[in-house]
Amino acid sequence: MAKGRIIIDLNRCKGCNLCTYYCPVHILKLDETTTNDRGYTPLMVTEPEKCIACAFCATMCPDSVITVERFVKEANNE
Amino acid sequence: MSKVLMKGNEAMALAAIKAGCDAFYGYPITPQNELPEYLSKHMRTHGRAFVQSESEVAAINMVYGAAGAGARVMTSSSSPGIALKQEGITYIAGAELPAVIINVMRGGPGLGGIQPSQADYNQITRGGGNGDYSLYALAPESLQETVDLIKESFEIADYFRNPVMIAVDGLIGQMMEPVDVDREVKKWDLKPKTWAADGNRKDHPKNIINSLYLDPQDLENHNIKLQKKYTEMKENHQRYELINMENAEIAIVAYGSVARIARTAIEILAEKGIKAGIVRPITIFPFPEKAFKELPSSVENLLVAEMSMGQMLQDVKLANECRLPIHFYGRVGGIVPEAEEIAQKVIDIIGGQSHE
Amino acid sequence: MNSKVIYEKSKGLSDFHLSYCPGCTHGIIHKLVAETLVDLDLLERTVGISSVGCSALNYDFFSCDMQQAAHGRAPAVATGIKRVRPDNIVFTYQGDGDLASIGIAEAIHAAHRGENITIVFVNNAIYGMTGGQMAPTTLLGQKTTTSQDGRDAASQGLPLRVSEMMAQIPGATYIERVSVHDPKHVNKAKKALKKAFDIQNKKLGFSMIEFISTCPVNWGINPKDSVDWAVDNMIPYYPLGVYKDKTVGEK
Amino acid sequence: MKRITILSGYYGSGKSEISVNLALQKHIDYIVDLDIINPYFRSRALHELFKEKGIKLVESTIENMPNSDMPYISRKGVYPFIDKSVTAIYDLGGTENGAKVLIQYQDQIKDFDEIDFICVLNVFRPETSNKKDIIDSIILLEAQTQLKVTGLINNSNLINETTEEDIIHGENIIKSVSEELNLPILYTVIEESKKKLIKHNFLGEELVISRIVARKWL
Repeated sequence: MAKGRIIIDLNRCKGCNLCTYYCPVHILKLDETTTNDRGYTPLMVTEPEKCIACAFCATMCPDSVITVERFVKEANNE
Repeated sequence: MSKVLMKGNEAMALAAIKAGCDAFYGYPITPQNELPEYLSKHMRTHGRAFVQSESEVAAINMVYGAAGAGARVMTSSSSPGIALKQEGITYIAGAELPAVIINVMRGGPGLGGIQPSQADYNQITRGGGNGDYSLYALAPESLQETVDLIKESFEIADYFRNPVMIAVDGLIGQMMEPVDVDREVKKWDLKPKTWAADGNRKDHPKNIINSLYLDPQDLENHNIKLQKKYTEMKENHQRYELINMENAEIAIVAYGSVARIARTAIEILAEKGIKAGIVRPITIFPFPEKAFKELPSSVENLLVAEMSMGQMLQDVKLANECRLPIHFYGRVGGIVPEAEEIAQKVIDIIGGQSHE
Repeated sequence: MNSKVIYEKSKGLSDFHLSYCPGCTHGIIHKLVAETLVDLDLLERTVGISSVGCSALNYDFFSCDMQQAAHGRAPAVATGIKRVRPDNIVFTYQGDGDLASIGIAEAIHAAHRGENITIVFVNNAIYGMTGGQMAPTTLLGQKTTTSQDGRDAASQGLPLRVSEMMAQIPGATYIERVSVHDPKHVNKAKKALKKAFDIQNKKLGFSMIEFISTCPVNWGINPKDSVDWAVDNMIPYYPLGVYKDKTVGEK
Repeated sequence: MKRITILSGYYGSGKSEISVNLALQKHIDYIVDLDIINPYFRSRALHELFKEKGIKLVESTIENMPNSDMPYISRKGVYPFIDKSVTAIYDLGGTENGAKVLIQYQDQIKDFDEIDFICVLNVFRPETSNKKDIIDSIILLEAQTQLKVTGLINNSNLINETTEEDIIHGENIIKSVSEELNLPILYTVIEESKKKLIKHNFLGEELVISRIVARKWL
């Protein structure tokens, strides 16, 4: 069960691979099937359900491409 | 306030304080040291900034920063120090920042000497640093005029968003003269500095101070815009004085201290029955070409007198447009021409013995 | 299920795409500076100084007021601003060519005067922008376009340890060397920046944070291997740590 | 006039011009120019005149390098303190900073009875325009040189624009200093070209000077 998810600003990604290097659950890779507006092969998530929302990928991203969300239990309904 | 007796360098310093100069950054060099010395004491008591920097290069870059933050800022130096400041001066001009730079000239080239000179004329009027830019350059002849022009120069710098240089030689820095430091000077129509990168984002969108234009077309456009400013200076802001020109048979072209000496020379000549006038450039950039169009038809010769090997001579030739014969008398190395020498030169010219 | 954003692009950065090569850690350092200024609520009264080098264009990247300085002169420009706007936060962002070579005098004397500014110093052991020439910080044996046989101590000197040198200056308040080679160190680096800007905000004087950074393109290795190269080669010669902290007594 | 006269004062107060005029008028043997502050307008520039008049010149500069811009203090400047048969005028640089060079001769300055240490004052210099500032400057001067000031000179002037009233204005201020510190006004200086306009009887000896150091067009 995923603890969170990442949102990738695909057109800012330069495909540098730093995020994939630091992802502790190895669920990131470059999408070799496509290129973004600026010609880079952008990042993709292979197994989103494994995401632990550690934000290592976003922390190491030089181009601030990644937004990380952590899932939280729903608060008591009013 | 009534007049006080001041030394040129301290009068210039006081003028800056009176003009609301917020900051002074400089590095010691003879013969302008009394200026920073005076400010080191008095800027603090006025709550203004004073830094003796590690070098002229650092000083002018401090000027850039403070000017970019919207402050009124000044630096001073002497010829070799001004050469070092050229790096920052071209950045200031390129980023369109106002600043006042005082150059108390001494002899060169190289380390030269400490005695007075006007051999920075090219360095001042031809930009000096890299790129197509110009300073508005004022060359006063007396302490009163120096004080008045320094006070106004902060206004001029703000108006054009361009560095203004006060070009005096060591004599003006070192001489004593009575001055009224509170005399009113022209106020220019100034707009608020909404462009300043002053760290006040609450009041304005992000501001950037920059002289980098990587796109050639942008850089060309920027240069065209700068040139318009220099054209405006040339068309509307030339300053000069014509002295004793009525029926004069010769006009001595001289600025700063040499104009002062020429005033004595024309008295000597008058005693000998020779009528000589003076064209005194007050701005050396823009060069007062208009003055030469106003010369009476009685003038048959021009004599350029300066403390250089003839740097201003080139501008006089251009302004003269091949109308009158031009002669030259220059002393260098820190030697100040005597009034008698200039008078003798005039006598030689009129007797037909001179050639340039 | 609800979700909460735990990491996003800092508001201290503009929408410009950073001009750095893929994987260059300049970008990480940029966002740390931006995040820190936002976290401390200083951004609106900050003026940053861009220098010359790869970071020359970063006047577009930060969302605070910016001034672009001549090569090496950023600390002088910062001094000029800070002395007339003492309540602003003023930082310079300089590479190793800019700070350790052409601007070493300006850096030393800003520290010497105890200017209340912060220098962000990025050490990647090479000149990036001009095409991979030798920097004062280039490691012994490291090949660059101007040390093609590898840096040689006899003719090119030993690499300059800037933090150690700056820590010797009596006027400096806080000097720390950090690295951004993994998430743990990135967080540590951010703490150092926070401390530096906090010192400035409290008017306690000069601070400099040296960042061990990478230059994948000029080093000729990929971004992943570059961070490893920095860890294996740079950090042993440029040890991380606090070199001076006057706020807890001098070391 | 005592055997040795040392002139100090704020820079631009007229020390050099007074030194040279005094030396010529009083047939002084030595003029010792210890001005390390000013790069221009120093009495040493007149070495040819002194030679002609038989006045020995000691310069605070490296010998034969008057424009070296280096604050070199010639040891020859102690001769007049040692040789009791000669008279001398010492021309110091401006303010207490210019006067501090005297410390270099301290070991030979012993016989205070034969030394006049005079403060030259021009109240039109903004830094010495009132009683308080003048007294403060004298205190600083004495602290820096470790010598007692023995007299004052009223050289209040606005160069070419000087009027008799200006000199009287100066005298009034300097007189208040004189009374407070119990120091005599030894001379009142009047420029030659103004002499015929002066009716007032000034305190101290009237010293009529001509402009020798500064050129006419200045």
